[in-house]
Amino acid sequence: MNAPTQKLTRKDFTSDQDIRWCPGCGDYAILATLQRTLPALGVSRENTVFISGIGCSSRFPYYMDTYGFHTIHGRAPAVATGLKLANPELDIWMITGDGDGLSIGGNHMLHVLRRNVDLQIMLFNNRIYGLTKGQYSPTSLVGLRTPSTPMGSIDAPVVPASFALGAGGRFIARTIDTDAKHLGPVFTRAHEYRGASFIEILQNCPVFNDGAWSHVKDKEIADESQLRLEHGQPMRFGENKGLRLNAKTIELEVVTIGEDGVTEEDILVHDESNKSMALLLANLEPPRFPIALGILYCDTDAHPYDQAVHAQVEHAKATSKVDSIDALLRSGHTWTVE
Amino acid sequence: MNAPTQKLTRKDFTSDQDIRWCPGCGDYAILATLQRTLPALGVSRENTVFISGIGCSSRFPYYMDTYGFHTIHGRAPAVATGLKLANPELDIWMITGDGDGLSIGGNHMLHVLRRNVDLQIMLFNNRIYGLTKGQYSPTSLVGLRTPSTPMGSIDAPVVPASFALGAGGRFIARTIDTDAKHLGPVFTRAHEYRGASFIEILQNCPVFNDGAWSHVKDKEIADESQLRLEHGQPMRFGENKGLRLNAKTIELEVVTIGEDGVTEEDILVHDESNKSMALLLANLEPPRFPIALGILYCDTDAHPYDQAVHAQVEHAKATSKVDSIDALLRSGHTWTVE
Amino acid sequence: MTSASKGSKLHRGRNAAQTRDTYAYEDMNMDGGASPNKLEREELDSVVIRFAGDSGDGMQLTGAQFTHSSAMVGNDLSTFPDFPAEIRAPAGSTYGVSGFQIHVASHDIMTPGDAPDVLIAMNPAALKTNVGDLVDGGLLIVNEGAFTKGNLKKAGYEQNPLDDETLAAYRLVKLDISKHTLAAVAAFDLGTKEALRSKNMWTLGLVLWLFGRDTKNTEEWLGQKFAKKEVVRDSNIAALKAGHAYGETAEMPTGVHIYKVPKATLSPGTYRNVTGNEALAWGLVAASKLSELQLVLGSYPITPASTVLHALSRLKNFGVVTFQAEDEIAAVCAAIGASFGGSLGVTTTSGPGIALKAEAIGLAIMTELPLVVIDIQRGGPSTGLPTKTEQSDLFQAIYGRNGDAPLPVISASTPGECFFQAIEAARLATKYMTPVMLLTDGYLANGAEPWKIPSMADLTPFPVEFAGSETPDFHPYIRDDETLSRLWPRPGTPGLEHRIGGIEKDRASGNISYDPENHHLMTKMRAQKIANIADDIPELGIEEGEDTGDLLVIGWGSTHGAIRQAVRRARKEGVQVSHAHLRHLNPMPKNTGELLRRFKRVIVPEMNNGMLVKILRGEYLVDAKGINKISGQPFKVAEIVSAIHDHLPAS
Amino acid sequence: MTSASKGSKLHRGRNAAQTRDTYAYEDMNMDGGASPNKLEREELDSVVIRFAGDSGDGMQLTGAQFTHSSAMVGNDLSTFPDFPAEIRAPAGSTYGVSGFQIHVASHDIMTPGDAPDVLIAMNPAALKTNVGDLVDGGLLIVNEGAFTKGNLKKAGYEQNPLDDETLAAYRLVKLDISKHTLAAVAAFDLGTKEALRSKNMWTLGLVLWLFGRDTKNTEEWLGQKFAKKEVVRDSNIAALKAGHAYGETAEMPTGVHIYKVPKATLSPGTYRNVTGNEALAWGLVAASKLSELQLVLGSYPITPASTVLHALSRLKNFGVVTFQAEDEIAAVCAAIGASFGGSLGVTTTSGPGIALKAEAIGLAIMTELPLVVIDIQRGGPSTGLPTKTEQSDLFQAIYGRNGDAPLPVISASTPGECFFQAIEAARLATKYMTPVMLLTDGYLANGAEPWKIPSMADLTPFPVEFAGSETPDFHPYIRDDETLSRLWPRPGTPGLEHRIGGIEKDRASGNISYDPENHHLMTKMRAQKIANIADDIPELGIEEGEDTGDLLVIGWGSTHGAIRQAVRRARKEGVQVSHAHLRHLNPMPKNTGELLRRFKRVIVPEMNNGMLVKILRGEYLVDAKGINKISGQPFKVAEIVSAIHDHLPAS
Ligand SMILES: Cc1ncc(C[n+]2csc(CCOP(=O)(O)OP(=O)(O)O)c2C)c(N)n1
Ligand SMILES: Cc1ncc(C[n+]2csc(CCOP(=O)(O)OP(=O)(O)O)c2C)c(N)n1
Ligand code: SF4
Ligand code: SF4
Ligand SMILES: [Mg+2]
Ligand SMILES: [Mg+2]
Repeated sequence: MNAPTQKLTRKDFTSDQDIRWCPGCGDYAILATLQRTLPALGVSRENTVFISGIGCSSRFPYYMDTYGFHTIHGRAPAVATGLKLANPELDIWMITGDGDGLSIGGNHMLHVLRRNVDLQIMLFNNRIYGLTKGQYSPTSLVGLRTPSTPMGSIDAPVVPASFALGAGGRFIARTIDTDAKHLGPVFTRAHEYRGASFIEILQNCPVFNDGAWSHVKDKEIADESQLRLEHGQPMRFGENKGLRLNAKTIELEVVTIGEDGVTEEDILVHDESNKSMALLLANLEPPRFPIALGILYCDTDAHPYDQAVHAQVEHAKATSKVDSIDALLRSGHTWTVE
Repeated sequence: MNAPTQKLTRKDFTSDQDIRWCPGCGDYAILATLQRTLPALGVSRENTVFISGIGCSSRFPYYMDTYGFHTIHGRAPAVATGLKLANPELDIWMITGDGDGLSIGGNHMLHVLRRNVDLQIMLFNNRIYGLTKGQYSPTSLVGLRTPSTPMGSIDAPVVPASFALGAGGRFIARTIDTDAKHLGPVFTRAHEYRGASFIEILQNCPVFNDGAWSHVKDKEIADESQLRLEHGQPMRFGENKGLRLNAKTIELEVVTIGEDGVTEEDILVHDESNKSMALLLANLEPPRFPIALGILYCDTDAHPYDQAVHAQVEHAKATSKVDSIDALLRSGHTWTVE
Repeated sequence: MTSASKGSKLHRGRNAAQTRDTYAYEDMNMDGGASPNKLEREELDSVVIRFAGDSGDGMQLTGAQFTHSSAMVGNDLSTFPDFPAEIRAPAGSTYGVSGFQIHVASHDIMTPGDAPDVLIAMNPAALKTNVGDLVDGGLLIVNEGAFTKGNLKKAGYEQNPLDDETLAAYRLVKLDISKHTLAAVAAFDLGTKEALRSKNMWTLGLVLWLFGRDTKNTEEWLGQKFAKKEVVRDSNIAALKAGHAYGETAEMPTGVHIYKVPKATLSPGTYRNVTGNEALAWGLVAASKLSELQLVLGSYPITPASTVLHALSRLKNFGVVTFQAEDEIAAVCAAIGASFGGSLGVTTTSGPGIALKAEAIGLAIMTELPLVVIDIQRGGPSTGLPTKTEQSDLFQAIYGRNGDAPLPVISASTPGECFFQAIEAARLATKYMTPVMLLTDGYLANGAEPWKIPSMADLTPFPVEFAGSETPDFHPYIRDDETLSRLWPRPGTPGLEHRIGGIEKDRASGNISYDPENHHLMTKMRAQKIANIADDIPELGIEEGEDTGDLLVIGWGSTHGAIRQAVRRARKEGVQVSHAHLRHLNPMPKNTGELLRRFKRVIVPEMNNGMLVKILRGEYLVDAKGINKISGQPFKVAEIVSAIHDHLPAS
Repeated sequence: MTSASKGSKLHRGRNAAQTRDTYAYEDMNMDGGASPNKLEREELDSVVIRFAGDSGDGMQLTGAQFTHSSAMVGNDLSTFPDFPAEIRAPAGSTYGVSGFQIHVASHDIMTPGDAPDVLIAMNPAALKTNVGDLVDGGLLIVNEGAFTKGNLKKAGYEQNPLDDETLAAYRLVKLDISKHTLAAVAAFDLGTKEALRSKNMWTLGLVLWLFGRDTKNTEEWLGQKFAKKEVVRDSNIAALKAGHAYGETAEMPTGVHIYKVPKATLSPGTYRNVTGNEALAWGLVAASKLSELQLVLGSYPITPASTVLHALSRLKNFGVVTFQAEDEIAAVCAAIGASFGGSLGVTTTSGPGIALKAEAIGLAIMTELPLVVIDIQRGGPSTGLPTKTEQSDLFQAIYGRNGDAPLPVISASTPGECFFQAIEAARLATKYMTPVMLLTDGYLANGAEPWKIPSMADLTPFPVEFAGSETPDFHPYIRDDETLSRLWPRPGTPGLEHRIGGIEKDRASGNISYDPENHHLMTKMRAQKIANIADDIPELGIEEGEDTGDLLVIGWGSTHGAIRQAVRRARKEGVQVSHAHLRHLNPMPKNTGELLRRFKRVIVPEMNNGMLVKILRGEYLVDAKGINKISGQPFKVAEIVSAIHDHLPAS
């Protein structure tokens, strides 16, 4: 990526379009944080591209003064993959929702993750279909009453991070729409990562699913219900709680330091590169557990797909004996009529 | 399901169609074992339905003298879901391949698993596209040269069992085409399970990917490279090897009983109902590890989707005050013109 | 065409062909805006009212309630809700304006009216985007309280239009509705934001007064709706009554009079208002009853089809199974699976969803399974104009699949007809073992009309007979000689075990067949089966006019009302023009070609760039001409009248 | 039509219209099977040979090698490989029979021939499924060694047809090819199964002898192919030579003579054999060069399109990026993403894949991005007949999307033309910023023809100019006045940051717009842009005959050869008939209507149930009639000749 010629500001990344989200929508906060984060990443506007599907969240590209493509429902990963293969120099952010990315687009999400295409994938999880006025989504909880589930949903929800890990994702993070201090650094880490970085953002839809995350976000309980992961640090939360591995059940358990002889030593230390740990962390949910926030998993050994694709192209160019199309057409058996 | 009136035999489940697989194809063995297993399950032909997508494996329904539907590429889970919702009495087996079920059909697979529709899902994994003559599939190993990857595949493969667990699958098994003694009981267990039972079958395609599983199946090394899971039994394999949990790394490690002070006690005992264990087992692969075969995971707490759907219908029928369509049309505001 | 759609504003006086569709026009048009100061009730044949406000202002609700009250007093009516694409656009923005137009009349009408006679504008943005449509001399009620600097700017007004000559052509009534509302609900101790929520009810109260109606119905409805939220109920009722009282007591400015639209003479019966999507859902349930089949809906939400899914989800008590699938492909495949299982498989969507379902619909064609596919069309291509109406999926419906893949295509012309066409789709699907495509559109989906409620006893049942265990020499492609329809053998039936699939099958055994001649014959057979349906549907009749003449206007779908009104109007002017309307689009009624040829000229108004017209030309070699409007808006009557004049043969 | 396809067997003598397409017929037809005992070389204008055997018998290889050797001696030729749908059907089954037909001639030919003059049947199943096509008196060589009881039963023979009168109409040569092969390779110490693999080479040797050719070329080829497997190479060469020697030395039965087909007079140049899919891949690479764009292919394997993906995967040295996506939707979306990024996005598939891509193609239409979509048609609907050819995706190509969504549709008529039409597709896509659909079919894809290799220097470059940073008043929908094409601003260009998407956009700013009038105008604009292409393509010419007359046969795609031969033949008989062939199907050449109207009658042969014919009728109001064959097999020349006779105006 070319370095921008002069220092950019938030304004440089703000397009002239009126924002069309509902007042109070969590999407505003995410937009603002990203617009503030990009200048610090030293990226240029012209090499930055936002690719989205369809949904409220997928309106995001219109508000960024960069290149952008608001595609069709569920297909952003495929469009983004093609774009990255066409020009690996581009810095691509993919925007999707829980419906766009996990319902109609679930398959593309699976494959973009396993291929490890170098993109930042931001999944705005409001546990609802916003744009189509409030039907339940694949992350909605069982029992949710919506226009299409008047007697309550009966579909067990997908856990985005677990799905992403199962799909072979190599950078998995989770963060919160309105928590700019957490969101910004997660964006920065995702951007640094060369490969598909998957970020689930817990987002509030005040119109159709207000408070879907209040059991995690509400000030009074945030401390007890959020586990803020830091690589190399013990997994502590709340006043003096922490997570410990129960080696018998291979499950994590909540313990209190100072009680039952538990000491700081017993608390599991977070290791981003440990997939087993990530698998266990991904599934934790209140009320039994805090929800794990931050970088759940980051595998730096993997290679981005787009690089490998172009390496083959370069290798073929360097080694092929057929050096022109005329030669290609004449390779193999030919004969001449005079 | 109605009990069949008289004892059926393998022949009763064999249709009059010529089998159109290549000689030596692993699909024959799977077919034979299933045809032999069904009579023992006490099912009737008329209530048994095979639903498949497209691929060599998906020809399966034609050879069963039951009801069958050879649908379109990747869509068997959706067709099967609709069928099960229409008639929960039917006993449905879904047949798919690694391409059909994990490439084009990956999204439907995700959702049929998370919804836990009561089906037996058999994924014939030959790590190749057989029917279209040998292109690499989502389970092909990196480096595989095929007509579409002449310089070798660069896509990291999906591990079907890991994907299925990430998708929220509740019955996950793995078995081998030609190992009738293992295959049969796995079919039986899958059939018993009320919910979506996912069975990965390691299948050989002698024409386009011969020996894809020989590092697992070959007689000489089978003992060392296969971990045959049994609920409640220590995970032993080979002459005196076993798996132990390393509580520090939360990873499994291969140990030898009698060496370094390792005893039988140290060996992890398989617990089908433990999801954490299943997550760790799913990823094991030779040469570092044996591959885990048998029932990796079975969650008996979950309810099948089709039952829940019909429970709502029944509840609505029982409680609704609008008891006729005439009444429905006249509910709400009406007025009369004379 | 769209430029003409603004015509009503440009023309004054009595040139009916170029003005809106009410007879009230002359009475109301006050030269230069001056008007007699009469407050007495004015009797009118019809009036068009439009409510316009911010998305948050509750205009849809207000409109719906006014509709209801009009129905109760016996008017004929037709409505046109027009939503913004955004869920909640920022307050005050022009693209966040939500409108609801209603046409009330004492005679039978078919459209929501070309241009409003009365416009209620709740804020500057609503004024800006709607006032252009108001007829000259029309009554314009604005909420002065919302004309703040900020709102004016958001609407793009440099200065306040209430203060200058901008609105001189209309009878302007400025009221600070916000302030009046706050006063009306002061007793309830609500926050300002909360209190202002009742603005729409205050406005509704005023408009009800304007039409000489009381507030009883609306009070009842509010009582039911907010039964458990007393404060909300009571404050809304208070606002409603205050608005009504204001009309009665306040000194109304010059030019405001009470409208009275007498009862229409409708045919006797019990009526209700119904939107197309409601009627559709009910029609499907009725079809399930008439066919004695369980209804299984596979659907994925999409505007403007989602409300059918919602409605059916609430009808589980009729044994309806609804399945919100992961995407459109899964939705149609689940419906196909259900049909294979012996249920009535149905799938509902809009254009982009149909595109995704194309491959699976081909599977249903090949396996000859019944399936009802409903396309509630919206503006295209691609995401297009999701909340706007269009008829541009006709080609896709008839032709949009790989291979020779014919299926019956039918359409609904009015909201109420959606009920009957849902039944017709199911009848054809089960009788001919085929997927059937039913086309409606966003305009029918959301528009309401008074609907004479049918009785189930008057509808013809078509109970399905499944193949029985005893079927001799059974195989799944045994056909009925007459319908060419294959058997429907239901899994679970002993002795009928069989396999089907998307590969060509032998006509004799039903097994896979790659035989060339067989494929030729099976392709012909599938085509013939669909073509034969022409013998099973009514001939094409004339809706209005003679069955021969100078000009035939032939349409399909939701343009019905506009075409019919236009033809009526032109005939009143002495033009020899007739109207025919296709409800079966593939195959078409047997007499279609013959009927077309009985007219010197044929025009085909469509809300697309010319689809039916191409098909008619190719099928019947008639030089039909297209009248095309692709603006996401229904035709105005005046537009079609003007097209009629343009296409009359030179005499 | 298909019943006529067996005609050549039923009719004897000289009724050319009803027999196959060779002039050798009379020489070979021996009354009642008796034939002069002459072994001297017979000079023939053309001969049709068909190799048929088990899938495992290597018939495709044999056919390809015979093709090659025919090309080397200077014959014109045309081939038709016909695979079974199964990968490896069980040995001996009728559905596992694989065939390869080749037509060699001393004049220019365009089809692989209606019916074989020579049939080689390697087992009973091959005999059973193919002998019906052999002309009466044709030469029939069978591998007697494979006529075991088991094989006879699998083929459905009650008794051995070699032993009774079943084959009396043909000149039957029974040889135990299996035994001869085993003997020939005895020296190599192979297992029986291994040894028998060379059966096809023995047979090829014999056939080469029959045509008076030596084995040199084939030996060379075997040498290369099995360079690293010496035993395989040598045993095959031994079998090949043994077969040749057998012909030379063995006492050949009555009726077998050596065929000599003299050189054709082809226009000077360097030639090669090329299949349609090869030519397509090369054409795409050439287009990438001519446009100066990187080629990015997004594809998902599907018969018969996969080999284009394979071919392009091997051409990475030309900077080609190939992406085997997870499904067809991802494939087209990746191509669209690549086009957005400034590459030439291409996607290849067959009918079911096009159905899945419909929604995304609409996105490319709306965002006006270049995209080449290639549909290699196969038998439909649904999974249909995957390995057979058909032209039944024409409707889908032109109409199969939601909304008003026009795009250019072009087609290729011969394998070699696939090269040029791939370039034409790319030219139109980039010049008009639009997806372009290119239709070929299974017959073109796999069939080979000698192809005069073009030079890149003779092709016109069309380098793409991206919008530059300096574009004044930039927005993405700025259009070229003439082409109406929008700019192509490439991400990475400073100053051109912009957003596009599938929602309707303002014609002036490119921003989202829900404005009704704008949508109308943009829909018209998109339609006009495509319609204008008619000015940029050649007028429709006449392939054969005059440009006016009694009857015009107009076709498109791979029926070209059969139609042209048929028209030639009918003209020789004195019929006033001409042939025109559409390569641009949407829009059509400007003069199409005018040309059609210059003929009294118009017929349209198509391998579908009538598609182009409907479009021509609707577009030009000409009473064209369809000649339809939907059997998964190409037209025979005789079928079209017979249709010509049927449709001549009464004189
Ligand atoms: C093919 C297709 N199907 C359906 C839709 C309708 N649709 C648009 S957005 C959406 C779901 C949005 O949910 P989500 O992705 O969670 O985004 P949110 O609006 O909640 O941000 C749906 C069903 C569509 N636009 N296209
Ligand atoms: C829509 C569509 N796309 C592509 C194909 C072509 N196709 C048929 S089977 C197949 C893949 C088969 O692979 P897999 O599922 O692994 O089955 P296998 O043949 O290996 O048993 C493909 C790509 C198709 N039939 N339909
Ligand atoms: S509907 Fe919900 S998610 Fe969509 S913009 Fe409004 S608040 Fe945000
Ligand atoms: S191609 Fe492979 S998977 Fe398919 S039938 Fe043959 S051996 Fe089996
Ligand atoms: Mg959402
Ligand atoms: Mg496979």
